[in-house]
Amino acid sequence: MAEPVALKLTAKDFKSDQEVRWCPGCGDYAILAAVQSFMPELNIPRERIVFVSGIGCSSRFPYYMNTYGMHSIHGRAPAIATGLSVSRPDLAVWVVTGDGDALSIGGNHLIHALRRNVNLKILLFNNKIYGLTKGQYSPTSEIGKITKSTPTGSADSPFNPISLALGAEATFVARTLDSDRKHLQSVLRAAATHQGSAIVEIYQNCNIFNDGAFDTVKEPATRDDYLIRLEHGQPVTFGAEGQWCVVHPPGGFGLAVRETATVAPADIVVHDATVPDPAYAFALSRLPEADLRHTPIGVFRSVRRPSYDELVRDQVDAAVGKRTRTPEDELGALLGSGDTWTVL
Amino acid sequence: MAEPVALKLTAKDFKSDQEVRWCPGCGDYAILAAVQSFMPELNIPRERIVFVSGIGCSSRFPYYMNTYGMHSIHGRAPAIATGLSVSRPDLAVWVVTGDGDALSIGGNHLIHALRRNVNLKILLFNNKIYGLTKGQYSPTSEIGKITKSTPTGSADSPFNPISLALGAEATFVARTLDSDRKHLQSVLRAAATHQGSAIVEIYQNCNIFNDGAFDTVKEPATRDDYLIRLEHGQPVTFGAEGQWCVVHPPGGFGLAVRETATVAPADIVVHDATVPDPAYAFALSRLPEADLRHTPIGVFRSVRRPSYDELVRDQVDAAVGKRTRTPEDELGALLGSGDTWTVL
Amino acid sequence: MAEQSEVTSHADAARSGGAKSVRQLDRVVIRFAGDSGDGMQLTGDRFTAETAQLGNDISTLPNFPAEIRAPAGTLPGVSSFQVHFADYDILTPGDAPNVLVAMNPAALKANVGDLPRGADIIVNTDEFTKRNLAKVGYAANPLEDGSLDGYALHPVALTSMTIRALEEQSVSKKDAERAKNMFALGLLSWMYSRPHSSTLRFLERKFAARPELAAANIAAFKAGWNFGETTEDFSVRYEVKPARMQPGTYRNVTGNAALAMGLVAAGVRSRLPIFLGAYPITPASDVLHELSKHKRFNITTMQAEDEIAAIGAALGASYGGALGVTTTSGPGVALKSETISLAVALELPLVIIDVQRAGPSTGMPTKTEQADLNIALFGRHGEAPVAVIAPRSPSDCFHAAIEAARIALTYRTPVILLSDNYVANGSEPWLLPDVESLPDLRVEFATEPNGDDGTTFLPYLRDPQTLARPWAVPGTPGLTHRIGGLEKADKTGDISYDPANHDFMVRTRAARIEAIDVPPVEVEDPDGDARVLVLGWGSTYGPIGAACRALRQRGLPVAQAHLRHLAPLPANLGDVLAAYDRVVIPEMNLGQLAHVIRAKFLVDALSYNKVRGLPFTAAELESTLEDVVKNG
Amino acid sequence: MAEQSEVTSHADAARSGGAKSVRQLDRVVIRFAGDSGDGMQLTGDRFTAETAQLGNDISTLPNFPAEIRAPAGTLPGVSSFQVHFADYDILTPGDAPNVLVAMNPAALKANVGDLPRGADIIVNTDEFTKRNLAKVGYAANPLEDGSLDGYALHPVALTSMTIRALEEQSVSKKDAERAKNMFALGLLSWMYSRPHSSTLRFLERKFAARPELAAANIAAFKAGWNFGETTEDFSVRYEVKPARMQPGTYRNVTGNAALAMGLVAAGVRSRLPIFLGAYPITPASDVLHELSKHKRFNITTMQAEDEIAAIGAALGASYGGALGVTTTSGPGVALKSETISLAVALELPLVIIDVQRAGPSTGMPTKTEQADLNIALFGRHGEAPVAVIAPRSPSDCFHAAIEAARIALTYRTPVILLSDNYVANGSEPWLLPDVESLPDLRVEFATEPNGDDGTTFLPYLRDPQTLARPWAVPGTPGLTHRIGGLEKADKTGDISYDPANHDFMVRTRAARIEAIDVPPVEVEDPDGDARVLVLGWGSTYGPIGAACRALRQRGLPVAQAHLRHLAPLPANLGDVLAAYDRVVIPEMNLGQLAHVIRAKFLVDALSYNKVRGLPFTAAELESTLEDVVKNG
Ligand SMILES: Cc1ncc(C[n+]2csc(CCOP(=O)(O)OP(=O)(O)O)c2C)c(N)n1
Ligand SMILES: Cc1ncc(C[n+]2csc(CCOP(=O)(O)OP(=O)(O)O)c2C)c(N)n1
Ligand code: SF4
Ligand code: SF4
Ligand SMILES: [Mg+2]
Ligand SMILES: [Mg+2]
Repeated sequence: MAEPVALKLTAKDFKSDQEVRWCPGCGDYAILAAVQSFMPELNIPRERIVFVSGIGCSSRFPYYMNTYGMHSIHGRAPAIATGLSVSRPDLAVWVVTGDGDALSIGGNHLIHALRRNVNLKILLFNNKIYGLTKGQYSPTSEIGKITKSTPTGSADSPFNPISLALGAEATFVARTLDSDRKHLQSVLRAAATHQGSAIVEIYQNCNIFNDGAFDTVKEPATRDDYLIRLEHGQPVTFGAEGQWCVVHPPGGFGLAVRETATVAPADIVVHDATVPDPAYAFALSRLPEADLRHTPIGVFRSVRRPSYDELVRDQVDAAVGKRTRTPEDELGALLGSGDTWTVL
Repeated sequence: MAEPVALKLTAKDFKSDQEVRWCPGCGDYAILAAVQSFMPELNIPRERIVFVSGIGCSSRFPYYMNTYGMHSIHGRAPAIATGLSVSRPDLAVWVVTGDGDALSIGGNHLIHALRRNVNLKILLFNNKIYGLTKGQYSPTSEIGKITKSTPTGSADSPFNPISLALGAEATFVARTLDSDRKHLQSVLRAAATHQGSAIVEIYQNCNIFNDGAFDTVKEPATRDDYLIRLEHGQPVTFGAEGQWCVVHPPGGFGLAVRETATVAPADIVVHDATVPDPAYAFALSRLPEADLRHTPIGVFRSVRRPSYDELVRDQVDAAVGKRTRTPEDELGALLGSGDTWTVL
Repeated sequence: MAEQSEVTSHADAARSGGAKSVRQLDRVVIRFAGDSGDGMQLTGDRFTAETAQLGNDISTLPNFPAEIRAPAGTLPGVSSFQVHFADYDILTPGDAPNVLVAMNPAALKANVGDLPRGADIIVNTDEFTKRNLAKVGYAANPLEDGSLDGYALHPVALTSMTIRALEEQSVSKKDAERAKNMFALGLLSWMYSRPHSSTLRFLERKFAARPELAAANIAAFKAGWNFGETTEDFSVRYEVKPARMQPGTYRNVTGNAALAMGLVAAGVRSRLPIFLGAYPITPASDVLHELSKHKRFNITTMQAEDEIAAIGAALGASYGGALGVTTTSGPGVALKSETISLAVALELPLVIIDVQRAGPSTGMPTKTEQADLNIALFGRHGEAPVAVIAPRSPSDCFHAAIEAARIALTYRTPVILLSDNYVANGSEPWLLPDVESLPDLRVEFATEPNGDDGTTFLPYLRDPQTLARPWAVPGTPGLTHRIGGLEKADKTGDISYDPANHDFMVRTRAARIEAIDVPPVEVEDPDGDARVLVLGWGSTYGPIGAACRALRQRGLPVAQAHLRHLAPLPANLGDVLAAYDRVVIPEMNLGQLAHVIRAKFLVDALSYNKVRGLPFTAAELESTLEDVVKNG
Repeated sequence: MAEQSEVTSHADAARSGGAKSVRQLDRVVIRFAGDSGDGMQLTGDRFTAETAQLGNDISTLPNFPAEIRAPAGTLPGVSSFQVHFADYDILTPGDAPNVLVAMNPAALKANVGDLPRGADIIVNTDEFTKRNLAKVGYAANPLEDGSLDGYALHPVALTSMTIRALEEQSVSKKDAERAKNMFALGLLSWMYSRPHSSTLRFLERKFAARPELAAANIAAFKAGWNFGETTEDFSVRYEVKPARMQPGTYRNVTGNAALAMGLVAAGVRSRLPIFLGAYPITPASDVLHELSKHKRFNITTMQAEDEIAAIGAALGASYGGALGVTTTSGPGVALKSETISLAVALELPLVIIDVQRAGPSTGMPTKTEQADLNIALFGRHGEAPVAVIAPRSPSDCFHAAIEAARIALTYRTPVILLSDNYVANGSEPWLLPDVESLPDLRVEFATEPNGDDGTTFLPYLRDPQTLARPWAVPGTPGLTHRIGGLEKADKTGDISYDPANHDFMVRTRAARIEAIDVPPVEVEDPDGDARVLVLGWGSTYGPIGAACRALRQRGLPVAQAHLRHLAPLPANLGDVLAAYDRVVIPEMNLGQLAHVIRAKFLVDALSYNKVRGLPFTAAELESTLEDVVKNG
């Protein structure tokens, strides 16, 4: 979608005139700033970019972007964005959603958008809580979570958004952090250039209702041993000195973490986001433990599959292309098709 | 849930007085017969069994079972059954649904029921078509499917119900065929005894709108080479003479099919439905090809996780148990809690 | 006199005849009934086409069994098709058939009750076996136990005669037996002197891929025709002269087909792409099926994962500058309610088509009803007014669809179109409109800032006439803006919690709908001496009209007014109602329009309600209205 | 005279005073306003509790900012709490405050407009910095530019005085600063002679875990109190004598809390488990939060994945023999529509609670409105009637919840309870009911076959009185049966497409609702000489009542009737309406009840509508009604 001429846009060009209204300290501010300063890279005129969101703190996002935008209703953004994207291939359509918006009420639209591979860039702000409604647990909250609606602890095990997306045939799946602008933008870059659905889970801190949910992967003390940074083509190692690595235990199932020293270099998994079989990315998605130990971030999967948009447009364009008559004549022909008779 | 005394029920006891109304030759007949003749095994009184369905040809199922039953609305059976199951732990609650009912309109309720691990036995009749509405494609129809609503071919790639269920944290996932009563009942047996959500995908032939969709895994000529019968604890081999097998290619990702002769016996995957990491079952779910070649049937995954029902009931029962006063006195105490004052 | 009251004269004509003679009739009602597998819909369609060729006026009514196929030969499996044709213009498929073609005992049992004494019954005797009779609970064979005395019974061995006729043909016995409906069609075509060339052409087209089947079906048709010619049992042949109809080219059309073509026309005349987001549901699915064939008009159809996604996608497409449309039936309308409310807040064009069926809940999916007027008018949270219109007949669906698009595009509002199963699947001859004469629906997208300062864009600055806001589609430079479901400040569209602004916006959204320019309602009162007005809406137009005519022919004056626009109501409606002593409102619900009329005009309107899943009969309305006209 | 018209006398009292003196007042309205972070809701709650202790009648109104926290010190960030207390019984939180406590410039700017001249304004001068003034667009400092002349301005350095007062305490500066709301509370408690023991106890409880904070807040409270005592600026102290109230034990209660307790009571009195299926939504979430704390009453609460699942789960639980309840607000009601229609078809008990907020679409989630009456009455496809009721005040929510349960259980029907943000978050003293006096809601499940043959079970055989069908819960031997959303045959409940049966069932479902036995509506017309009747429903009871009283006090007769039951309507309503020359219907919508009344009774009712997201003021209603009473 890159334009020939350089538009020379800056982050400022993407700030709307609306006063930004999140709680002081909210992770959403960092994400907004990261997106605004990333957008110029795409060299797409602002009017060709649309942000569609649902409802939630995160979903206020479009109001703060100086692009076209729709703050729709709870959970329905992927459906609305699908209609827009399919009928307007010239636009870059982004969806901003929260863990409740995307995975609770909006779960069905999300998995169907992914299955169809609609050309949407979906940013899922996961703060593992309902922020806007003031702190009920969400489908990504850990089991036993004590919240206003679960004073004795929640009874449902959470979704793993990456696993769910892969189970729904997603072609591009990634995870990043609100606090790591460089990484966040690298992931946005990969997502923006993907043809089809790209879903990016962004760990986002809600400092009012779920503060510190991601501390273990953010605190200097722990992050190196907890975070696994996936780099395409690189062996999957982590830890301050790369002392940990991910292997494919022979005969065993899935993937596992080992001490690098104890493993033959050849046995260390080399990350490849492009493997056709999603089983690999799925296995990666199962590495994290409850305390976020062994959380991979980066692009899990990125494969090419015709987008729903392309396939649908091709059918329509082909049919329109074959038309030889004016629309009115074609309509006349349609009305007069089948058995007709004439009264004089 | 098994009762001490043997009830000596027969298949006939489970036939309702309603005339069965499906198209002659519909796979639903075979499934109904299999379920009716399986039920007595459970030795559960009929009144303690409830079938809840949505809308679709398949969803007429409850009317034909002489148990309690609700033919609800399109896609909502898992939600309705959840409320019933959670509040009535003494009941055996079964859900009957179709590929459209469960995966199109009902997708969100299904994945949330699986995530929560609600104690439901879900039978998904997958005929890869909308039968009741006379033949539109469904979320399991192959891409390019020509139907009434897609005269030039559908543009969306299908869900793999097994992969989707695993991505949604399902604890019990299986697949079987309408035409193989023995296998169908063996899977029902395993599902019935599972604590928590058990989802069973049943390949079902719609001989009116999608006839022969599963012929390759049913025809004597092909089935042996196409079907992979999973048996817990057994090496995964198939073919008339077991000439094919499933291996875990070293270094490679996921699972693959090889000629048994070319593989060291030790390298043949031994099926274990109880591995905690769903990555294995997920890898199995990716084996089939577009023509159903290499389709595993049987129990993919069966692991124990506390059911939503148990956890919720425990919280309620514990609270009720701690109560020392009569309900009325307890209510009086509640009303009078907090700051009160008295006017004389 | 009432339409069905000619029946006897017709049958008498039959019996009275000696050698083959030809009788003139002004109208006939034939019902083809058989098993779901017997191809009765096709047979009816073909007979209708031949009759159309001949220039009679026509009205048809298919009657599908429940969605699920019942076992062969059972009552729930019976499928029928009724066709009414006449040498004058008619308004309904007829109350009672003059002729019943019954392909099996179930078909006879399910339909004989609707026949007036003296009607012709043609039965396929081959199917009257012990087993089949038992299946439907016939203790004795009705063809022999005299229970059909008083009808003109014609026993015909349809199956065996067809098989015999096709012995020479190179088709399987099964295929030969399948052709029996063509034998029946041939016989009826002969009886009523229908031209058969179009049917023969049709069969060649249909079986182009398998010529042997074409040949077999044609042979069966001819065998049936010749049987009529030769057999003694059919002594009379009937003719129904062409109706005096406006000159022009006609076709027979069902409501769903006309609706689809109306949407195509709306796209052509607005020069906009059409985006249909739909989730299949009886009886609306055919509109999706039909439109999906017309991509060449730049029409995109999407089968969404559910009704909410379907309307969401349509709304997204409208936001992008297409005409978003969604088609559904009752349960789907309920699910779309929240998104319709969003569309009201966003003020974007959107057409919501509800092909009504019998409710509540799943109800009777293949039966008709008018009980979704309430949800269309009032079924949203908050004050969320939309425009509502309804077609009155199958062909009228074409114009109703164009009108819905006109309102949606001109006023930037959701419009709900209330069709129903009766008009959707019924058919009638349609005088093809001249395409150029169709309304011009072109709209102007916003392209420039509209603020006083010449640089800012105000997405909620309204057109003083229409109160419509600018339609600024993504991709337009300089107009980037944000919209959403939270309350918006007047003009700027920014989020606003200002109390006065909210009150203003709520009233403005209501005023927008009231401001829609709709034509005055017309009153049919030929002699202008009526004191009773019958007010209707939607698919009841036919039976109400037929009843009114019948009353007038009997010298009982009655006026008829029929509403196309239910929101807003025509400006002259109040005066129209005031001009009569009594207002009667027949509805296939419990009085939903009556409720609105009473509230708005404080008129003590009389409701006549039947909620049977079937259209009104002209006869029942005639007698009800007669009562009112005579006794006030 | 109107409630707010004493304001001046009150302020005069203040100024006229010399040395500290005590003045008696009959009523006071205080508004605490500050930043979302300033703890104004807590401050207001405490002041209310102290006031309750003292035995005044009370009515409170919190005013939350939009759901999302705005940056500190901005106008959208302002949160306020208004408390009205008097020595007689009052009906509203008061139109205009006599006293405004403004913790920062934003709070002053956002609220000063509501103050009558002469009102007291207590401002926290420490917050009136250049930056903070600029934030809200104050060019000059309003405390200095004379723009507040005509008010009784009390500049107090709340923050710094609090910090100074806590120097001795072992708390951080931040925590000390945080305690400034307690300083303000102390000051106001002194001014209005409130008993403070309960507050001190409360603080100890609240900060039990951190005693140093308890000590600090208590010290701040006392500092404020002493400041009032010592400073010259506050020369007068006020007293408001206890109100003459019915003897008994009282507590202050909000509508949402009362609603939750009403549901608990329904469970206790029906001996049934309660199953609440809910999806969080403002302003209904608190009912879920509250009920989830009361599992000991055999209450199960489930936070579902969406509103459809929430009502689905509740319906499933009802099918299993629990009382299924679902709580939501407008957008959620829209989503539940299809399932409510199923519940109508299944004829099972179900309570749907809609805490209304301003719409359409997302609207203004924290603001009040009455615009969901339409969707409650008419928002389903097909003919799907349900019962609808509405509470009139915070404490009335308790009884309304029990009444909803009574109807649902007795008649096996969905019941929609229409609360709104105003009653849900407002509070008033509540005379605690005697538990034993609450209605007995026990029901009988079906346990035996009910067919004539003594062996078959007919799930749709009705009770002749209530028309309710048997509630046969799974687990009951001998009664296995199937139900569903397709049309059911009378008695057997089997799937039926029979036209006559459908008509019968549609009318029967309507008759069931009409048959519900609801108490007659009462008319308040003390002198029986009124010619004008004011008819209301729901949360407008307070302002309407206050306006009517004020008019009567001025010798202008007016009658008031307030509806709890909106479907079915009370049997005597027609006669009541007929007894007056003029009927006025004030609603916080565009006339939804008026529409129903006009349609049903053909009464030319006058609508008074304001849709501002705020409750009516007694004053506006008083002047509107005065007009009608005088000029008819
Ligand atoms: C139909 C509907 N149901 C419920 C709500 C209330 N609601 C608004 S946002 C939200 C969830 C917010 O959580 P999330 O999506 O995680 O966003 P966050 O605020 O955490 O960024 C809910 C339940 C609504 N606005 N509409
Ligand atoms: C809310 C709603 N939307 C749509 C329908 C129409 N409908 C009934 S069943 C069905 C799909 C049936 O497909 P499936 O679930 O695969 O069941 P099958 O008939 O194939 O067994 C649809 C779209 C409906 N009844 N209700
Ligand atoms: S509530 Fe949480 S998520 Fe919402 S704005 Fe505040 S900090 Fe951010
Ligand atoms: S349509 Fe298909 S699925 Fe439905 S009953 Fe007939 S054969 Fe079975
Ligand atoms: Mg969240
Ligand atoms: Mg199916």
